[in-house]
Formats: sequence, structure tokens, C-alpha cells
Amino acid sequence: MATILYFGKLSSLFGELSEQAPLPSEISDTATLRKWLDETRGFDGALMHNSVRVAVNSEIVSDPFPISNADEIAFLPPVGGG
Amino acid sequence: MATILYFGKLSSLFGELSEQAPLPSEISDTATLRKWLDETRGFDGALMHNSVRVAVNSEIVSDPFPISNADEIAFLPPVGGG
Amino acid sequence: MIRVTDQPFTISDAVTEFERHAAGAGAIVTFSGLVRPQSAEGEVVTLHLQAYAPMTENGIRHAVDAAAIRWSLGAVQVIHRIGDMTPGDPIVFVATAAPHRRAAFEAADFLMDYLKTDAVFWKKEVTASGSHWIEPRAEDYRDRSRWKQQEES
Amino acid sequence: MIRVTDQPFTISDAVTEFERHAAGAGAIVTFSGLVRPQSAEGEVVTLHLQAYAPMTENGIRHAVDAAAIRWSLGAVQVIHRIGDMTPGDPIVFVATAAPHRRAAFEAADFLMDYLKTDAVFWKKEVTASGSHWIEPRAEDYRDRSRWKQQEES
Repeated sequence: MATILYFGKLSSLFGELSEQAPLPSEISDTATLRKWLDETRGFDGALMHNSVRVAVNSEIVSDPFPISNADEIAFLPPVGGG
Repeated sequence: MATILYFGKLSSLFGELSEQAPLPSEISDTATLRKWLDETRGFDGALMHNSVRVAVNSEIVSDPFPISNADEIAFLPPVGGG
Repeated sequence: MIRVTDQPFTISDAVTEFERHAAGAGAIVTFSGLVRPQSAEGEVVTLHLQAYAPMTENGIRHAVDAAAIRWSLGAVQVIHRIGDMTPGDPIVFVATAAPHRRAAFEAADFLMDYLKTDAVFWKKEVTASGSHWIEPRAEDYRDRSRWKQQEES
Repeated sequence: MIRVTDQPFTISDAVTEFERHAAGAGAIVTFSGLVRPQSAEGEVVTLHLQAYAPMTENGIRHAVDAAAIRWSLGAVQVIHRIGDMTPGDPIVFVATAAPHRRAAFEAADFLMDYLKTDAVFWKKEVTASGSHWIEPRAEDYRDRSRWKQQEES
């Protein structure tokens, strides 16, 4: 099971801050994960936006970055400041 | 009796913050007062310094400014800030 | 002395706590940001903040380190709320102690500019007419850019 | 909300008092100046301040009015000690509340520059080697001149 975190407006769209999900065998990097989640979780393109960065185990990475079921993957829209 | 106030280093030289003094009849303005106090209170020129301003009843004035026995006269060296 | 917390805090308590760390300083500057009762969308009901631990804390720590390199500081404190807040609640508290006041003022100003733009927070405002996620104002980016211009010049 | 007093005060109490006047503000900046334990002359034993009432208060009031004209402020507080103080004692407390943080920062900074140079106080420092009256540092005059340059430009 991978842990997926959604922040900001993505959390509103998903309805939760996070989910635990077993990654399908064809999902092995952040680019394919992003596309799969966008289509299956009703993000309707919101997750595909350029401004949404992705972090694996708390480090910002560039698509495509390899992932496995042990990872925490976070989708980060532009920060809003404190 | 006039009230005379000495601030900053003038208060150290005089040893007090203020005095009540009857003005001699020949002392009718701040310039003559300044000279008289400087000579009779042991200021030894400190009161004559250009940087020492004088206030009559809480208003800064320019020498010579008329004074009488009912007035409060303050001698103000440069302020030191808070 | 960086705290990102979902627990309410008071400015008075934050100041009291900071004073204990600031012994010997000649100057203490504090900044407190509070939830405003009004926004462009109307009366604010709730402000909701999200952080991403430990990325949020690490980012603040990096800014505090940058301030400590740039200015001579005795102590620095940053407290930042997350979760649900209502108008008047403190969101952020920044305190700086220094031998002289210019360093204390500039470091607090610098840290607030970081916190209002680059800090890792997501902010949702709830008004009577609905809720929306907020991005930094153009003014916040302008404030932040002041320090970069100084670094380059 | 200007107080020149020979009574000791704590920063915490000053902040608590100010918060009551600052309701609805988005930003609060406070500056606290404390007696430093060391000076150019050595270890400080006592700092003694004199004021000339009501000239001192009137001068501060004039500076507060100038700040209120220049920036959009919700509330301003100035507390200034006179009399004898020892290292660590608060000398001055300035607090500003405003809708946005830039106004609060700049107004507090401006008021402190006034208080450190033009305010009507006389200040005597007592160290082990004796006592002497202090005049503003060149740095204080430089800080103060920043606002005048802006006014002219």
C-alpha cells in the first residue's frame, strides 16, 4: 500500500487529505500515478496541472520518479502562504 | 519665585533637578538669567553652551525671552533619546 | 524554536515564553498575524490551514537559518497555526531578539515575508458565500522580493 | 495611549493591554527595548532617564500622529520608562496594529527611530567606572533620516 496525500484544493476535490492505495502493477513512477489518480479519483485534470508538484517521502521530485508500494507520495498545489 | 529646571548633565552639575529662586530685579529675560545662574550656581560655562536650549512654561524660546517670578524656566541640553 | 501546531495560542503566552529565551538582548520585535474578520469575499467564518510535515517545518527552519546568518540575532521564535481558526485568532507569531533594534526589525520582517509567500501552507477561507483556497497576494511577492534585490545589489 | 512612567512594566502585560485595543487588526508589531547589560564603558549598573512633562509626551504624541497620517493604523501604544532601571528592564514598548503587516512594521520602526533620537529624554549610564550622559549614536540619526529622505523623494 502506498500513502497518497492531497493538499490544498486537491484535498477539497478528493474529499480527504489522504488515502492508502495498493499501486496497480503498471504504475511504477509519479507520472503514471498522477495520470491514473486524476482519471480514477474524479480530479478531472486538476492533478495534471503543471503547478501541482509531487513529493516522494517528503522530497520534491520531477516526473517521472520511480515509486513503490512502500512510499508516501504527496501532491502539492501552489502554496498559499501562512 | 521662579521655578528653574535643569536636565541631563546640567542636573548632575547642579546636584538637583530644580530650584525655586526669587529673580533679582535686574534679571528680566532668559539671556540675563542664563548668565546669572551660570556664574552663581557653579556651572562654569556649561549653561552658556549654544546647545543648551531654554523653555519658558514648557515652550522652547530664543534668548532673550522675557520672564518673571511666576514662570517655570527649563534649561535643556541636547536630548539623549529613549 | 519553531512550532507548527493545531492548538490555539495567545500572543501574551508566546511573548512570555520568548522573553525567557531573549535574556540579555537590547531589542525584541514581535509580529503577530491574526485572522481578519473581513475578506474580499465577505465576512470570514473560518480560516483553515494545512501544512505538510516535516516539509513545512524544514522550510521555516531554513528561513530562520538564513536570518541568523544575515543578522546578529540572540533568539528567534516562530509559531504557526494550522487547522481551523476564526476571526481574531492568532495565525502566526514571529519574535526576534538582537543587540540592536535594526537587526531585530529586519529579521522579523524578512521571516514574515518568507512565511507569507514561500512557506508550505495551504489556506482555505470560508465565508457565508462559500469557501475558496487562497494564493499569496501580489503585494506579498513584492515584499519578499525586497530581500533578493538587496542580495543581488 | 502614550505613557511616560517611573513605574516598571513587563512586556507581557503591555502586550496583553494592547491586544484589547487592537481588536479586528490583521497584524500587530511590537518593539521592546531593554537595558543592555554591557555598554562601551563596561558593565551597566543603572540606566537613569529624565523626561520633561508635558514636552516629552507632546513630542511622542506628535510622532504618533505623524505615523497615523502616514500609515493606516488601527491602534498605537507607546510606553516609556523614566527613572532608574537595571539591565534587562524594559525601557520602551511600542505596539502598532494595522490591517496589513507592512503598515504595522513601518509605523513601529518609524516611532522607534523618533524615540531614539528626537524624543525629549536625557539618559545617564552608570557603570563600575563612573557615570556619563548619553547622546544618540550616529546610527540612530541615520535610521531616523531614512523617513525624511522618503518624504522628500
